[in-house]
Amino acid sequence: MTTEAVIAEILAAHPREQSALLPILHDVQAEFGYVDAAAERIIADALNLSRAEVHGVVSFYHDFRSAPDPRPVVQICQAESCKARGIDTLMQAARDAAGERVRLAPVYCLGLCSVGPNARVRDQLHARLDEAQLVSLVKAQ
Amino acid sequence: MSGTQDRLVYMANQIARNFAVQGEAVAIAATARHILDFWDPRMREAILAGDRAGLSDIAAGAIARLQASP
Amino acid sequence: MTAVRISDDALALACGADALAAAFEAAGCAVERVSSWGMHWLEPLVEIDGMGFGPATPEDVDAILSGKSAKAIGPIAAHPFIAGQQRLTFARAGRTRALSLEDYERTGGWAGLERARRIGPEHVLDEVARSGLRGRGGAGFPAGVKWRTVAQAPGARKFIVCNADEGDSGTFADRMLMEGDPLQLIEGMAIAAHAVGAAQGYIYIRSEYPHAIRKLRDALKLCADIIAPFTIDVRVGAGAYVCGEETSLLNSLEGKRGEVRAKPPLPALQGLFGCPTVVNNVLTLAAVPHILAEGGAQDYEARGTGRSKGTMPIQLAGNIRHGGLYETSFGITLNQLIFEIGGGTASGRPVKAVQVGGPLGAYLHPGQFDIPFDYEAYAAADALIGHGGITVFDDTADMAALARFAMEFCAAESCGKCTPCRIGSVRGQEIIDRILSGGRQADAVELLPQMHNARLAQRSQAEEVQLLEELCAVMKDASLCALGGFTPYPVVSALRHWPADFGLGAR
Amino acid sequence: MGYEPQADFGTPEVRADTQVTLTIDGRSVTVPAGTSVMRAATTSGGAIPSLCATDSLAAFGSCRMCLVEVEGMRGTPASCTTPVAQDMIVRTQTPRLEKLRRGVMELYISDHPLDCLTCSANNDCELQDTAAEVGLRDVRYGYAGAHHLGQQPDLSNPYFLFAPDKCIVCSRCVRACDEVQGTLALSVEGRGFASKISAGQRADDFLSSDCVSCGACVQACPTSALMEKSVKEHGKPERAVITTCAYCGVGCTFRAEMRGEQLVRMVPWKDGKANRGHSCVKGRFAWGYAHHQDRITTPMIRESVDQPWREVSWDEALAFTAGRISAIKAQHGARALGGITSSRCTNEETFLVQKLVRAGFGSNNVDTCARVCHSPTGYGLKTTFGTSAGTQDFDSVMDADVILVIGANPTDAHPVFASRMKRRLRQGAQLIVIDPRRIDLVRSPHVQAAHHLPLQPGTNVAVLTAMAHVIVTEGLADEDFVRDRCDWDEYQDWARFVSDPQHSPEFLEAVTKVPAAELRAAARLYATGGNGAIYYGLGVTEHSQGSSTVMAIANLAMATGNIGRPGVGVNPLRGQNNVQGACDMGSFPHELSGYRHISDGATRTMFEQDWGVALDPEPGLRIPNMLDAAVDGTFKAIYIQGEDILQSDPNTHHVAAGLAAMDCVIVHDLFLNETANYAHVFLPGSTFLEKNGTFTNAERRIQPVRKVMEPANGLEDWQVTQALANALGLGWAYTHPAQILDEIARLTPTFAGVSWDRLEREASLQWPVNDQFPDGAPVMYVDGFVRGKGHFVVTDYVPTDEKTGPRYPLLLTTGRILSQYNVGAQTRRTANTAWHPEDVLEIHPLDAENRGLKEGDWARLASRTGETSLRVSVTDRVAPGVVYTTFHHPETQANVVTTDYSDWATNCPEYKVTAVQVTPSNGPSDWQEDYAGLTARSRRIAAEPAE
Repeated sequence: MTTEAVIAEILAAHPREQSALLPILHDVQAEFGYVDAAAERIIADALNLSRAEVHGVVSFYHDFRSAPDPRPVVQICQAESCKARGIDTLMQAARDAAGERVRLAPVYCLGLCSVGPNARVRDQLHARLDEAQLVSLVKAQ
Repeated sequence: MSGTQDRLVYMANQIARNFAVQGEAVAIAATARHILDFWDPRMREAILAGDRAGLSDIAAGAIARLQASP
Repeated sequence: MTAVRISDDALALACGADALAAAFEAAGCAVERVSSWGMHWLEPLVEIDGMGFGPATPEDVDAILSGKSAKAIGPIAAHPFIAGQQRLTFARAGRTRALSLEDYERTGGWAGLERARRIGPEHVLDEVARSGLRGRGGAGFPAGVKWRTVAQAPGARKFIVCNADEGDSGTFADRMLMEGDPLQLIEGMAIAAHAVGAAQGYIYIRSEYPHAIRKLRDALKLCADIIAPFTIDVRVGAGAYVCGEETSLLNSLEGKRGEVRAKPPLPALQGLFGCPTVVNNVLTLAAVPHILAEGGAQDYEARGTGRSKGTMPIQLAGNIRHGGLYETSFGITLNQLIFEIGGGTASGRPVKAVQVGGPLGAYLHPGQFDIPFDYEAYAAADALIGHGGITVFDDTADMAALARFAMEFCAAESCGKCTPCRIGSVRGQEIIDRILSGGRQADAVELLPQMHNARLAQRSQAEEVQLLEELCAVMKDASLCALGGFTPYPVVSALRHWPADFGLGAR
Repeated sequence: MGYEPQADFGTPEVRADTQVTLTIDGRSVTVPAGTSVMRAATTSGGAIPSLCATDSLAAFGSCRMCLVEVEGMRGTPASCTTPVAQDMIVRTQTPRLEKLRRGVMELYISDHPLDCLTCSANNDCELQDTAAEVGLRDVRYGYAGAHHLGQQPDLSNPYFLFAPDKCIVCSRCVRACDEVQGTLALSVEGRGFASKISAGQRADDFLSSDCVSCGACVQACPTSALMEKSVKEHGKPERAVITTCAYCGVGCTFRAEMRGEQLVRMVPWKDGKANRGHSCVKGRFAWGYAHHQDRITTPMIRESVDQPWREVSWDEALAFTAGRISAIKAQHGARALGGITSSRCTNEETFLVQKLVRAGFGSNNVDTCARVCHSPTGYGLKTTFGTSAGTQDFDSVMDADVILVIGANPTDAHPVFASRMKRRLRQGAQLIVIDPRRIDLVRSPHVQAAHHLPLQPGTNVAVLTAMAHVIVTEGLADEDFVRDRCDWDEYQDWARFVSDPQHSPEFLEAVTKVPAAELRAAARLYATGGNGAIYYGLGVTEHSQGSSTVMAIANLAMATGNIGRPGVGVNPLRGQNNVQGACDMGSFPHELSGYRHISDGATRTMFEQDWGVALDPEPGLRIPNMLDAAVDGTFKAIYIQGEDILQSDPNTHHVAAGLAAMDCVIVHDLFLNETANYAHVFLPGSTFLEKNGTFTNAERRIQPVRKVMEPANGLEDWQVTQALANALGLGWAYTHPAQILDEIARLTPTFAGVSWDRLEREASLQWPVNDQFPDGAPVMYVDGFVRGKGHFVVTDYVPTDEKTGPRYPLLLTTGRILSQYNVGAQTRRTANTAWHPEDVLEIHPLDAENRGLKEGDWARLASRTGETSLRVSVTDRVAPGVVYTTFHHPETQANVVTTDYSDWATNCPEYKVTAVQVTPSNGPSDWQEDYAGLTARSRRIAAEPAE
C-alpha cells in the first residue's frame, strides 16, 4: 500500500475531529516510525486543520519524530529515582555499547522507581539493571 | 446581436418575459412602466418606430401602450 | 493442581514475572495473574495458599513447590509491611485479578456506584465534600468543591477527565492502580459523572505506561454496560511531562500542543472543549467508591490529620531497601517511612536526602524527617507532598548535580509558553555550572567597548549564588504553572542544606 | 495628528450588564464585570508593563510581566488573565513586583540582540519600552549562554520580514493569525527553549505558507521580529493620518503613517467600525502604486487616437476638451454627451461628475461601474424593501446563527469581513454556501459549511425558489412576521407560486444540478436555525436574472422573519470601495441622489433651483446603451473618471467599437489604462491618499478620506472636474469637498444630517442620517420597511439565453482573487503580483483530460464573442462542465469572451455565464498579440511637448 493509503486507513479508524489528532499521530508514528511533512499535510486536510497546527503539535511531543531513524531504540530512565539507584554510573558503558548503531533515548520515569535502574525496549521493561545487564540489553538490539 | 433595433427588441422581450409570471395584463403594464422608467428617449423612439415583428405578445402590448400614451 | 498467584503488574514483569509464571506452569501449577501487593523488593512475589516467596526466579520454582525455599516470607497478609498499612484505595492490591469482574464484585465493587445512583447527585456531592477528600495529584484541592462547581456550572456538555499522566519520578501508585484495579478507577469516574451530570469521560495516560493503557482499555470493554450511559475513552500522551498539568492535559486531549492555559478560567467552568470539566488524578477518583459505599465518607473523614483527611498511598522509591506502595493515614513521618518501614537505604549507606513529591519536590534533609506527612506541614517547610512519591538518596548523592538536573528536567519538559520557565530553566543550568566553577569572568560581549553598562569585573561565586536564588524567586512567583513554579524547590533546598556540594562553605 | 501608536488596553473590551468597582493603586475604578485587571488599570490611566497582551487578542498569560498583587489572593497573579472583582484591592507597583518584572526582563534580554539603535523597531518596540519601564540595567547572566541569535531572517514575503532572533515567542503573531485573521498559517514549532515561530511546516517560509499577508501578525508583534520592509527602508513614521481604504467595499480605516511626503506604512485603525483593527494584503500593503513610475501626472491630448500623446498644461487640456464638448453639443445636441462616475472616487467627486453631466453637458447620460456589478441590488432591494442598500452593519454577523453565502467569495473579495464571518463560524454559527465553485469558505481550517449547493451557473433563481418551496410547504415561514411587516396578499400570491410542485427541489434538480435532499436541508437550516443572515455578491447580480435573484433573496428573508434586528438581513457585499456611494450620489441615468427618479418633478425642481439650470426629465443612457448609441452615431463624447471600461466591461470588441466611434473620449485616471487607448484627452487623476472626501461602504457607512500627501498631479480629482466644468463656463467655486458634501446633504433627504464636521467628530455615519434617524441606522427596518409593507415579488426562473452546445460545451464563470483588485490597475503595480502574476483558467480534471490539458498548459478560451489564451489550473474546485477565471490582467482580457447578455431589469452584464470551448494552445492568441501592439502604439508620448 502507498503511504497515502495507509494513512487513509488510519484516518478512517478515527473520528474526523481535532481531538483525534494525537491518536492518529500515534498510529502513524507506530506504522512508519515517523510523522513527516507529507503525513502532516494529509492529516491536516482530513481533520480540517491547518498544516501549521498539525506541525506545531507533532513537533511538541517527544514521541513523534519527523524523519525516519532505522536504529533500534533503548529508553533508559534518567530521572531521580534511577539516579538514586546509580543509573548515572552506568551510562558511559551503555553509550559505549550503543555506539552509532543503537539510539539511547532518555526517558523520565517508567514508574518502576523502587527497582531501578530501568530501561524500556518497545513495550518490554527491564528493572534492577547493573552495568553488565544494561550493556547486554543494548547489545541485544 | 446585430444592430440596435434587434437589441432593443431583445431587451423588451426579456423584460416582458420576467414580468410574464404576473399575468398578461399586469405584465404589459409593468413592461411599459419599466421602459418608461429606464430607457433613454432615443431608445424608446427607436423601438416605437422600428419593426415590431420580433416582439413577444406582452412586449408588443407594452410598446403599443407606450405609443398610445408616451 | 497447585494454585500459584503471580502479579502481572508492569513492575513484576520488569523483574521477570512472566518467565517465573511460565516456569510454574511448566511445573504443572495453575498460575493466576493478580495485581501486585506493592512489596516491590519481593517482586516477582509468588503466593501459594496465602504464603509468599520472593523475589523469585525460575530457578526457585522447585524449592518453592517442595517447601524448602529460602525465599519464603510467610503469610503475606501478615507481613509487617502489609499489616501496618491502612489500605482503602489499595484494598484489593495483591488480592484480585485486575480484569475479573467476578473478583471485583466479590470484593465490594460497584457498591459505591449503586449507592450513588440511589441517593442522587446532590447527596453524592455532599458525601464527597464531607469525606474531606483532596486532590491526590499534588495540589490538594478539595474534590467536593471542584465537583460542585462543575455540577452547578451552566452547560449541556460536561466531562470527567482522569489525569493518569503520572510523570513524577518516585511515583507509581497511579500505574499500580490502573494495572491492578482498573475497575475501581472506572467506578470512581462513573460516580463523578453521575454527580456532576457528565456523559463522557477520558483517561489520559502517559505513553510510558503501555501496560496500564492495555489494562484500562480491556477493563472498559468489560464494564461498559455497568457504567452506561456514561462512556470513557482512554487517551495516550505522547511524551510530555507537562501534560500532567491539568490545563495542558486538556489541550492535549483536544488535539493541540500541550501548552499550559492561564487560569482563570478554571477547568471546572471552561475545561475540555470549553465545557465544565472535572479533572482529577487517578488516586482521587479511585478513592471515591470507598467514600460512596455505606459509611465510607465518615470512615474516610475519621482518618488523617488536620485538613489532610483519609489515607495517602505513599510510594517508597529510589535507594530504599523495602520499596513499594504504602497506603496509610496522613500524619506519618519520613523517619517512620524510611527507617521503620523502608528499612533504610538499599545500598546500606547512610541516607543523605529524600525528595518528596517528584522532580518538583524539595530535597529534605535528615533533620526534617520528623515533619508529619500533611499538606500544610509540608508547605510550611517549603516542601510539598505532591503525588506522595518519596525518593531516597544515600550519601553518594551529589546534590549540586541533582539541583542542576532539576533545571535540566524543567528545560527538557517546559512547554515553552511562559518566559520564566522557558528561558529561566536554561539559565538555571548555566548558573549552577558557573557556581561549580567558582564564578565567571565577563564574557566577550560584555567586554565590548559598546557595552557601556555591562560589568567588566568577575562575578564572584557568591554573586552567582545570589543570582540563582533570584532566578528561583522569579521562576517560583512568575511562572505560569507548577513546572516552572516548583522547579526552584529542589534547587533551593539542595543549595540550602548541602552547600558544600556546590563548593560553598556552610551557609 | 502626530505619530503615536494607538492606545492598547491589553485585553479585549468586555460588554456586561453589571459594573464592578475596585481599587487599583489607591484609585477607584469602575469597569464592566469580566474585564481584566490589566484593562481596568489601563483604562484608569495606570498601564501595567506587558508583552504578550494586546487588546485585539484573548488574554494569554505567557510573558509574566504584568504580575500584580491582589489583597487576599496568593502569589502574584497575571493582571491580563485575572478578572476584576467587586472591592478587589490591586497593587501594580511594589518592590516585589519590580524585582520580579526586572528578573523576567533580564531573562528576555539574555536571549535578544542588543542593537536597538540600528533596529527597524527602534523607539517603536514594546520590548524596548518595557525594558525601560522595569528599569533593566544589566543582564547578569551575560551573553555567552544558550541563545537564538544569528538565525537568518525570512525575507520571502514581499512586504514584511521575519527575523527569528528578535522573536520573544509571545505567540501574538500565531494568535493574531488564528483569532483575528482565521487563517491559522502560523504555529509554534518545538517546545521549551527550542520553541520558535513556524510559518506552516518545517520547510515553509512565509511566502510558501498559508499566509494571506493580511498583516495581522506584523501588527501584533511587539518587537521587530515581524516588521514591514518599508519601515526598515524609510525609518519610523513621524505622523499619522486616519483615512479610508480605496480597495473593496468593506471600507477599512487605516492610519497612513508618514515620514514627510513618504508613506511608510498603512496600519489598520483599531477604532474603525468596519474593520475593527484588521486589514488585508491589499489595503495594508498594496499601496505602492501611488508612487509607481507609470503614474501620469501631466495632462495629455491628441487629435486622434492614432497619434502619439502630447503633454500639455492643464489650461490647454481643459480648453481643448471644453472646445470639443461644446462643438459636439452644438452639432449633435446634449444627448450626444455623457459621463461615467467612478466607484473608486469619493462621494463628492462622483456627485460632481454626475452634476457636470446633468447640469453642464445637459443630458442624463451618466452611469457608473455599478451598472456592471450591483445595479440589480439597487433595483431589487428598492423594489422589495424600499431602499437600495443592504440592511445590516458588519458587526451584525457576530449575532448570526446561520450564514447563507450566495454568489460571493468573501475570503478573496472581502477578506476583512470574511475574517469576522469566520470568527463567528468558529464560534459555532452554521454556514450554507451556494456557489458553483468550492470556494475557500466551504472548507478551510476550522470552517466547514453545513451545506454547499454547487449549482449550475445561471440557476440562482431556481435554487432560491426551491428553497422557498421547502420553507412554505413545510410550514417553516414566519407568518406572524409577514402579517405584521409585509403585504399579506402579495405573500400569499408568492407562497402559492413557490408551492407549485414544479418549484420543488426534486423537480428543479435537473436544472440546478443541486441534490434535492441537500437543498431541502439547507432551506430548513436557514429557516429554523436561529438568526439567518444572507450575504451575497456578484455571483447573484451578474446574471440575466440578477435583479430577480436579489428579489428572491429578499423574499426568503422576509418569509422567514430574518429582517430588522442584528444577526439577520440581506447583505450585498459591494465590490469597489465606493460603489454604494456612487449609487447613492445619483450616478444612474434615471435617478438623482438618494434614488429619486429624474422624472419626479418635485425632486428635479429642488436640484434645478439649487444648480440654477433646467434638467432633462427623461432617463439617460446606460453604459451598454451609450456604446450602442455611439456605434449608431448618436452618442459622441464621454468623460470617464476612474474606470477602465475596456477591460472591465463585457464583450471587449463591442466596447472598443463604441469607443472608437466617439469623437471625444476623456479619460481621467491614474494610469494610461486600456480605455485610454481610445482616448483623446487624458486627465491625470489622484489617488485616495492625495485627496479629501468620503467613501460609503457596503454597510452604508460614510467615512472620511483624508489627504495624506499632496497630489502628484497637483489637483484632487474633484478639482479637475470643477476645472472642466468651469472651462465649460459653469462657474463652480468649491474650495473643499466639505462644501460638496453640504450640497449633497441639502439635496438628499437620507444624507440630511451628514457633514464633514460631524464625520470629523464621529468618524463614521451609517445612512439614513436625518430627523428620523439622527444617529444613522446600523440595522435597517427595525420598525418597519421604508416603503410601508415589505413587498413580495414573484420571481419566475427564466433561463439565460446563453446556452452550451456542441461548439461551446463548457460554462465559464468569472471572479476575483485575494491579491488582485478589479482590473488590477493598482494591484498589478505592486508586489502583489508575487501571488497572482497572471489570470489562469480553472478546469475540472475530467474536462482537462478530455482536452489533453495538464496543469500549467496554455489553453485557448473561446466563446461566440471572442477568444483569448491563458494557462490552466486543473482542480476539482469547479464542477465538470464549468470553468473559471479572473479578469485582473489586460494581457488575458477575459472579457473578450464574455457576452452582452445582461440583467433584464438593469442591463448588468452576465459575466457569470458564458458558453465557451477550451482547447490546447501554444501561447497567447493572435488577438492578444495584436492588442499588445495596439496598446504600445497608443501609449506613445511625443518626446517634446508641442509649442
